[in-house]
Order: sequence, then structure tokens, then C-alpha cells
Amino acid sequence: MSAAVSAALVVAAFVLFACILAGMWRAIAGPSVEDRLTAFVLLGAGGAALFIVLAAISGLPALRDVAIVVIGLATIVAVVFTRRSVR
Amino acid sequence: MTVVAFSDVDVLDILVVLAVAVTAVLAVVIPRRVSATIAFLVFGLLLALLWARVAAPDVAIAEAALGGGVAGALLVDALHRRQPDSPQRSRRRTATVTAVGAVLGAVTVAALVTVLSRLTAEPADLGPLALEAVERSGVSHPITAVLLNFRNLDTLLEIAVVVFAAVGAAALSRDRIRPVSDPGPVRRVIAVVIVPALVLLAGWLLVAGTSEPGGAFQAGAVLGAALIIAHLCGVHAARAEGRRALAIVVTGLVAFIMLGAIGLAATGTWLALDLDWAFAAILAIETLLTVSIGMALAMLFLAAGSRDEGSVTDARARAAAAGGAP
Amino acid sequence: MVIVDIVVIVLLAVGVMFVVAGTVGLLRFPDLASRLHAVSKADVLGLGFIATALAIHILATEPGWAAVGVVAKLALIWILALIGTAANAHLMAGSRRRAEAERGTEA
Amino acid sequence: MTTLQLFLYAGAFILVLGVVATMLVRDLIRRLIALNVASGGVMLLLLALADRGDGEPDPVPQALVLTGIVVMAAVTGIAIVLARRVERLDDDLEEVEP
Repeated sequence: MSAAVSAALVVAAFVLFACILAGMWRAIAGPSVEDRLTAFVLLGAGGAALFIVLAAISGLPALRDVAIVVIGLATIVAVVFTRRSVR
Repeated sequence: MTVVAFSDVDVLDILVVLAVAVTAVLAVVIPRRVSATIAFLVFGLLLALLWARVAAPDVAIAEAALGGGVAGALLVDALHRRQPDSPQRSRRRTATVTAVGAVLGAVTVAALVTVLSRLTAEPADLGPLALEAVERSGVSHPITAVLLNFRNLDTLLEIAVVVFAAVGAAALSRDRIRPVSDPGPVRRVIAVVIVPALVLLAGWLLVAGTSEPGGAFQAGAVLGAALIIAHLCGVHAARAEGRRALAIVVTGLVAFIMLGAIGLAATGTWLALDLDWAFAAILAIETLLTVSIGMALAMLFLAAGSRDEGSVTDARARAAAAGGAP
Repeated sequence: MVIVDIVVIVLLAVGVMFVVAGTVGLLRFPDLASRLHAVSKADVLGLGFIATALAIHILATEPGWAAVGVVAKLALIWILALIGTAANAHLMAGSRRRAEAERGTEA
Repeated sequence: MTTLQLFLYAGAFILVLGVVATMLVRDLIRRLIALNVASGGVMLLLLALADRGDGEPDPVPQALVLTGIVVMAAVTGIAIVLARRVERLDDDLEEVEP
């Protein structure tokens, strides 16, 4: 791995992590429950991106499995929360 | 006291630990259930990240699968319940209790830190011993070897806990979450695409567990989440309730006990595995455990699901239904 | 080799930029619908660019069947993200719309 | 401060935070969340200890934590069922004697 690419990967990991933390603001500020849950659910995409970047940096291929689990289960919060509005 | 210096610590490690600590405080301090639950869900995601940093990808997969899956579903579902008003107590008494708790907590943390600072950075003896014995376990992934060969009594008892929790929850709760009759197009897509993908993922995690991170717990957690999603998206075949589900849940525990008896008959030691058939036995018992854990977790969710008559949302929904609104 | 590196870095930068744009939208947009619009599209597009960058990177550095497996996993992640995020946005928006309709009938 | 110490101290803090909150918080769901936070602290302690040294991480604490996570999910489920019954009982009592 060339130095430039590994540096870019590290920078990308930091920025993605910052995005996840920034998204928490919406989870706390709301105002509605949907807003808060949307913030968490859509952190799934950012979280998956962070995990695949970390897999490339750290040489732990299992982190890609973590990313698949995170993104695959991202729907469960929305499905459970909205189950009452289906009749 | 010396100035704290982070000379040889990765900056990302510091940031992740800080974020984990902050979300932990938020999850505990915020008075509204909704915000506390969201903070806890984010805490879970960050914990998975932290487990990746301490070289524990197995635990990271399990954390992502349970924290973001079944446990997240349980807590999010409880959001629909009306939060009971906190009992009126004098503000002064609350402040006193909180202050006493904070002081005692600070003292405990100081004591723990003092003890922990004496720890050497040398690894314990047990780890190398376990790593060395992996080749005699039948599988090549050390954690699976520990869970299903060296310390499989722990795993047996853990399965017993999960089975009893599922049976107990089903017995305690009178009503179950009903399956959705008309799921609508979005849920139908989820049922057709996401659910099979999750079941496939559970299978992959199960098989991968013999040689790399993964195994019955992670696969069971993903399968449980898949069953919950399927149930809420109108897949009737996947109902995790009634006698059939109970039989599947108990099968895992019974099979594990039988494996112990086979070990006793074949090798003279309870739960021991012979290297000749250890791989086959581990894979077989893991498959049963995956199904059993997944079904047990889904049963827990269906029993814990609230259909509270007193809840605001339900009252509103009933009023809307009575008024003929969609 | 150098060209591959440049391609990887550029794709990575574009992907991260989209994720940042989605996050800014989540924080700055005024209501749920526009926040959903910003995040469900931009974040997933960003994830796609990042996954493409990592796929090219792994194919260039460690060619072989293992790399093909990694690329398949990255593709699976992106497909799951496309479907899952779209479904989430629909469910959340629908839930909010119904809640508002009910509030309307009550008033 | 080394990475090990950073993780250990953070684990101790999160553990005590969760335990204290479990005892002080009155709302049952929030108390359950506090208990889960405490378990996160314990897991951080164990996993940081497992990752001591330069070699491969110690698989025994990692297996322990894996068991703990699954047990914690089961505990959370049954605690939510119990919390629901307790709350319904409280509501009934309030109706009888307002």
C-alpha cells in the first residue's frame, strides 16, 4: 500500500467518524421521534463506510462483515418503530 | 501528579473512547426515554467501533448484530409506551441522593483506577495456552475453540439462560405482536430482499466461524433480527411463537446436553470432544444453536412487544380508526 | 501503479465529500422530508464511491480470488445500503405523514 | 498514558457510571439502559485486558464477552416484559385509588 493511499484512508476514517458524531446532534436535538430515529438509522450508511475503510487500514477483514451486519440491520429500527402505522 | 501525556496512543483511539464515554453519559443522564434510547443505540454502534480497535472483531460483529438488531428493536418498541410520570419527590432529596451517588461513584472509579494502574502490560498465561491448544480443538478459530470446546460448559449454561429467558418472557406476557396482514410495498420489498440476505449472512457467519471471526452467537443474533423483520413485514412462515417455536428453541439446549452425554460415553469426560469428530460435532451443534438462539431472541421480542391499551399512540390510532380515517 | 493510487484517492475524496454533504443536510435542513431527502441519497452515493475506491485498491494491491471475494462483499454492502436506506426513508416519511393526518382529524 | 490504560480507565468509568445510574434512575426503561451501559464498561475492561501484549489477543476473555453480550440481550428482553407488567400494575392501582 502506498503512503499516499494509506494517508488518504486515515483522513477518510477521521472525516467519517466526525460525520457520525455530527449526526448525533440531530438524534439529540430532534425535534420529532422520527427525526431522532432517522438520524440513527442513516448513521448506518456512515457506520458501514467507516467499517470498510477501517478494514482496509487495519488489515482485519472481519470488519467488512461488521459493515454488512450494520447495513443489513439498519432497517430494523424503522420497521419496528413504524409497525403500528400498518393495518 | 504528572501531566497526562498521550505520546504513543493512536488519536483515533482517544476520539473513539471519548465518544463512547460521552454517549454513555448522555444515555444515562437524559430524562426522556426517546433521547436516552437513541443515545444508547449510538453508544452500541460506537462500542462496535471500539471492539474493532481492541482486536476483537468477533465481539464487534456480535455487538453490531445485537445492539443494532434485537436489543435495539426491543428498546425502540418500548418507545411507544407512555412514559410514566416520575413520582413527585422533593427536589432537595433528589439532589442529595444524586450528589451522594456521584461522590460514591467518583470514589469507586478512583479505587478502580488505582488497582488497574498496577496491572502489568504482560498478557495472562491462559491466552497463550488456549492459542496453543487450538490445533487440538477441531476448528482453527481460537474463539470458537474456546466457546465450543475448551469452555463449552459456559456456552451450554448461556444457552440455558437464553432459552429460559425466552420461555419465561412468553409465559409472563399475555399478548404477542401480531403479524402484519397488509404490509404495503416497502415492507414487501424488505421481506423479499433484506430478509433472505440476512438469513444468508447468518449462514455465512456460522460457517465462517470455524476458521475466522463469526460463529453461532453472531449468526443467531442476525437470524433473530431477520425473524423479527420478517414477522413485521408480513412473512407468515417465520412466526416465532407457539409450540413449534418453543420446540425449536428447546432443541438447541437438549442437543447440547446430548452432545455432553456423547462426550461422556466416547471419551469418559462430560462434554469432551474427540479430535476425530470434533469439527463435525462443533459445526452441527453450532447450526442447532444458531437456529435456537435466533428463534429465542425473536420470541423474546414478540413477547416483549407492547400493545399497551393505555398508550397514547394506540388511543390515537383507535380514535382515528373509529373516525374512519386511513 | 501511480495512476491507480490517484484514482483511488479521488474516488475516496468524492465519496467522503458526499457523506459530509449528507450530514450537513441532516443537520441544517428545516424539516424531516428534506433531511430524509438529503441523507438517504447523498450518504448512500458516498458509500458507493468509497466502496468503489476500496474495491479498486484491493484489486490493484492484492490481485487474486481473495480480492474478488472482497469486491463481492463491498458490492453486497452497497446493494443492501441502496435498498435498506430507501426503505427506511419511505417508512419514516410515511409514519410522519400518517401521524400528521391523524392530528389533523383530531383537531 | 498507554492505550491499555486509556481503555481500562474508560471501562472503569463507564462501569461505575452505569451501576450508579442503575441504582438512582427511577424510570424502568432508563434503568435498563443504564444496566446495559454498565455491561459495556465491563466488556471494555475485559477486552482491553485481552489485548495486552504484542501477540494475538487472548481468546478466553473475548469468548466470555461474547457470551455476556448474548446473555445481556436475553436479560434486556425479559426485563422489558417485567417492566411492562409493573407499569400496567401501577396504572391499575392509580385507577382504583386516585
